[in-house]
Amino acid sequence: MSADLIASRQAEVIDEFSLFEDWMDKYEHLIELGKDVPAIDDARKTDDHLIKGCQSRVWLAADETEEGTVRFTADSDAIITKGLVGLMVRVLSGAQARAIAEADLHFLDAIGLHQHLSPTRSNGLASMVKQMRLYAAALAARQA
Amino acid sequence: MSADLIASRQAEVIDEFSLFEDWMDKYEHLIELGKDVPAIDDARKTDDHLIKGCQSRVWLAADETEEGTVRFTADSDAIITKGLVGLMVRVLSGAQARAIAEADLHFLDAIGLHQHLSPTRSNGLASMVKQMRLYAAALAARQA
Amino acid sequence: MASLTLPQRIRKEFPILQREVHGKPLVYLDNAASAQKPLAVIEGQREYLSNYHANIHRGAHHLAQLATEAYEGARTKIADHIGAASTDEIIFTGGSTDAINLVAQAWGRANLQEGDVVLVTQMEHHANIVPWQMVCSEKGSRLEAVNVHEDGTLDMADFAAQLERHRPKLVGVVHASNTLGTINPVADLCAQARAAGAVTLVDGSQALPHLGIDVQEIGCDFYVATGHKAYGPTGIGFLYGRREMLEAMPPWRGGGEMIKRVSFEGTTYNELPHKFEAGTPHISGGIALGIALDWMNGIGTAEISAHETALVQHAHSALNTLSGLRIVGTAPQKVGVVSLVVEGLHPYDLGTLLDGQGFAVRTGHHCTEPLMDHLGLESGTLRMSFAAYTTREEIDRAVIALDRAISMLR
Amino acid sequence: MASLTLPQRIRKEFPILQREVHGKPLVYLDNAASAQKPLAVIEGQREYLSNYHANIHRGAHHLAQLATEAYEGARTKIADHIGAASTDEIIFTGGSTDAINLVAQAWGRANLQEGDVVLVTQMEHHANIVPWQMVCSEKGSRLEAVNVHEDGTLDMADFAAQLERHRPKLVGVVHASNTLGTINPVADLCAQARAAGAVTLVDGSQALPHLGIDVQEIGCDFYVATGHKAYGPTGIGFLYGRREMLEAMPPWRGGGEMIKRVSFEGTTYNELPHKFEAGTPHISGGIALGIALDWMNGIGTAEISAHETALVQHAHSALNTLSGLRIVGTAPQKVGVVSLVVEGLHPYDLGTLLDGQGFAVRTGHHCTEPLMDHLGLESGTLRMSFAAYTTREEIDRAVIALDRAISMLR
Ligand SMILES: Cc1ncc(COP(=O)(O)O)c(C=O)c1O
Ligand SMILES: Cc1ncc(COP(=O)(O)O)c(C=O)c1O
Repeated sequence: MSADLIASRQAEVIDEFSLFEDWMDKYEHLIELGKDVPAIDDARKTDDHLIKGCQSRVWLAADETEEGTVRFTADSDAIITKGLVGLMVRVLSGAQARAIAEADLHFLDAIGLHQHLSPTRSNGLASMVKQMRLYAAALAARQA
Repeated sequence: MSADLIASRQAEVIDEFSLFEDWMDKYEHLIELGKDVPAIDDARKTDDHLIKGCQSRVWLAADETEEGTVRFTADSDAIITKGLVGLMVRVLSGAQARAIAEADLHFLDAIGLHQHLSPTRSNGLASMVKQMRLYAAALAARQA
Repeated sequence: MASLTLPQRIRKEFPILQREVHGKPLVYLDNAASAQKPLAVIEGQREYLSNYHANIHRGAHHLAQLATEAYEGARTKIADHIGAASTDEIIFTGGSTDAINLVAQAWGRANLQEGDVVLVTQMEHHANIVPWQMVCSEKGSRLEAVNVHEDGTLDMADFAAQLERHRPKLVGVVHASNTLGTINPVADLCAQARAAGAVTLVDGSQALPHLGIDVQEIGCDFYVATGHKAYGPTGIGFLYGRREMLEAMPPWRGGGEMIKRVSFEGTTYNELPHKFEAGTPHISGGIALGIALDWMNGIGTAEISAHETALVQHAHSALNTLSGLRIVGTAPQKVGVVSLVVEGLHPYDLGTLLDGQGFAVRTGHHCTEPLMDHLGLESGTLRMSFAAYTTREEIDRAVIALDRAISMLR
Repeated sequence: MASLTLPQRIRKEFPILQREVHGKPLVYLDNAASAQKPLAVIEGQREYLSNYHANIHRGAHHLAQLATEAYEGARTKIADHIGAASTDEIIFTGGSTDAINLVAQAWGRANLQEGDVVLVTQMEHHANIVPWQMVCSEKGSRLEAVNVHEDGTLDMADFAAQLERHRPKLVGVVHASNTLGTINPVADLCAQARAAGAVTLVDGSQALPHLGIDVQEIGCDFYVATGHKAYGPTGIGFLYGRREMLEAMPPWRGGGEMIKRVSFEGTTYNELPHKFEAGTPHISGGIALGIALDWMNGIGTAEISAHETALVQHAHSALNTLSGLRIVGTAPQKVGVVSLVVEGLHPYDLGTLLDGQGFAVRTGHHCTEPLMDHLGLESGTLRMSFAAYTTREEIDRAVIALDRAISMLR
């Protein structure tokens, strides 16, 4: 089950972040995570894939794999934003479209990054999550 | 000297009002004073003689007497406003135009009616005083 | 606690009610002009300024985050309080006047044309008249007004007739009259107006502090209100607009916040609600308005309404014992507003002599001059207006004080 | 006392400066976005709400009198502070943005015609661009912008050339840039503009907190500023307008207060300044803005300016020790604003990592997108901005924190 997959990955991330007491250490880790983001094709870095509402720019693409799951690729011109994308991709990529669309993403809260979900936060994590769900929902609709 | 006349009348009013400790007694007296206001001719109760900026309406006229002094007549549709007019007329009427134009009217302060001088006070005492001075200044200019 | 009256429970929360005026205890009966503030509002504003003030929305730092969350949280409270479908439909404004001007300018200038009619009522506040006069005169449109009966109720037959006759583009009506107290049947009025093809605006300035409000039940396109009459701070109010209306309107004020992208070649505007909110907003005011609504909801608008209805009834009977006194506005449904005149006496004199006894009331036309003209009340009225903290005893004392004033003037 | 520095003397008056952020002491370097408030302002506003709140101007009762006197007293303080000829020339607004919109709408719509030009500079805040774009697009007028040099100074030759070429109807220029810090030679600019027949507007949003201002020396027709950047509350600001300009302008917002007489047959407008102030104003904000000016004048704008100039110099040299860092805006005359970029790094990342260390700075375009485009700074800058309470030590610590952020990101 994809929902279980998302849940276990969230648990993993929460575990991992629990090691960092200090805010700065947490961000150091986030920066590391940004380095592993599966890169979006340069050709796709167009306005179509640009997420609105960010101070930094984020490009995001979603593709259906042969197994019918969703694969995200992304990039950002800001490193921390990329870390946040990386975190989202790590939790969601490879899950079923429907599971992504409906996922209960409590881990951001648990690891103290909840603040980034505020719609007014300039990195636009909220817009990012919304866009990921929208892509997934669109795929799920096509699959149904 | 007219200036002395105004000064001595102010002293008289201050004396008189010093009898009243209570706000309401003071206003009772003010209401009485309103009854003695030399009445403006009904024919002159036109917009020309209406003072602007009052919640209640005040009509005021100024005439030169044979002795070259100024005589005020007035009316108002509100009794307290009329009392305030009465007080002003009592202090200023019969003085020389120039003296009125330049009078230092400290008595309003002394008897605790200063608040009525605020330009925002709806009875427009400030407008009234201004109008009396304007009339007087105009007469003084003609006399000069 | 249950046996305590509402004022007994809450008066201690209002520091100003402890003060004296001219050596007498203050009795504040000028609530329709502006209500006093509970400690929650005063302290909430202070807490904001002392602890988490920052400019909002674009800041990535922690204080900006806290301030933004609180301000946007207040928007959510407003949306919930009046039953809006979405927070996007709530635009913060400087007050009701600012909100109506926004509609008159943004919607009106885009939609009104020569010969069009805007229909309001004779009991509107100047805030719901002058903005329409201004845009009508620019556009060659006409402003018409529905008749008000002697008792202060709206002439429903005239309303229907004028709808039919003028086919107005917009109907603007006050939810509750600040001069007469009359509560208008706004849901009914909006339904009729909508059926006649009109856009509807309800001025809820006096309703917000007194009544429960549900804009979807009312069925209006626009609803405006102001914070300072509803136990909130000055300088803040809101416009509710149905999403489709707001989406279709051009922005009114330009500047920061309301844009998506600015360049000298061309500028694109932000999404709702920000499209209508240019510049740094009144952050502390927005937050404190949210607190004021929380405070009201802590009591419950039903209890506040019931309390004020009882006060109005009590005031009516107590005042009717004074000879020569006439109550202006005796509609069956009223908010806590009692206007009156005394035969042969100027309201200003009465107001002044009440002030001398510690009573704050308002006299004059209450920014409803056309209504005063219509009712033949050239000098206006004396108005006592109540709030959740007003007591029957205060009203009784006001009646005695009024009696004394009348004797002094007669 | 004289041996204490300015911040040492005043920091204890700012409760927020005692707080922590993410477990670290707050270092607030986002003053150009909004300044923090001294106790005098916070308590002044509380005192008003606790003790003498009432709606102003029309009320005859004692509280209304007190509130009116305080509010009008604040108007006098503003007039005195900026050297206006009369209090009638001071219009309270919701802020700078609101004030510029007032001019753009009331003056602009009455005076701009097809083919007319409004001339601003490339360093204007969106608040001094978008309102002009809106009215220009309505009237078929054009908005042109004066070039800004790489160092952040205004291109005076281009200014003269564009004046000559366009003969603009209005010239709008920022007194001090919120992004670059540049203090523009506004008296000179206004003199040239006036000689070319243009009306002049100066955006003093960043000047009010930092500089002494004399509108008659500047010789402008309009001057705007906002309270929250000058130690005052949110939701309040002002427009100064030369009397003849304001007299000739139609009102903008309609409603209560701004009228002399309202009837459905026709309405006449009130005198200055009320003609431009519709509705219940932000009373507590106006009063507290007056207190903020008193507070500033208690120190003296000269001392504040000198302090901030020294801070800017200190910050420039301290920051220049970091490799790959470039300061954006190195005009000889600056207010307490330092914008910077670090090669290869996104300002947003730097800002976030500063926030994590307790430093509040701002990143992005600072509502000056056209300037950022012009300077080729697509991702904006990181901006540190100072106030009277900012210390050299805070700047030193910010530089260390920035250094750490840079290492983490490289
Ligand atoms: C130079 C400048 N002009 C205008 C404004 C707008 O001020 P407000 O947002 O308070 O209306 C600002 C601040 O945001 C500014 O820095
Ligand atoms: C019915 C009504 N409408 C509009 C207003 C205007 O509200 P504000 O002055 O807060 O804009 C008021 C209050 O003055 C009012 O009572």
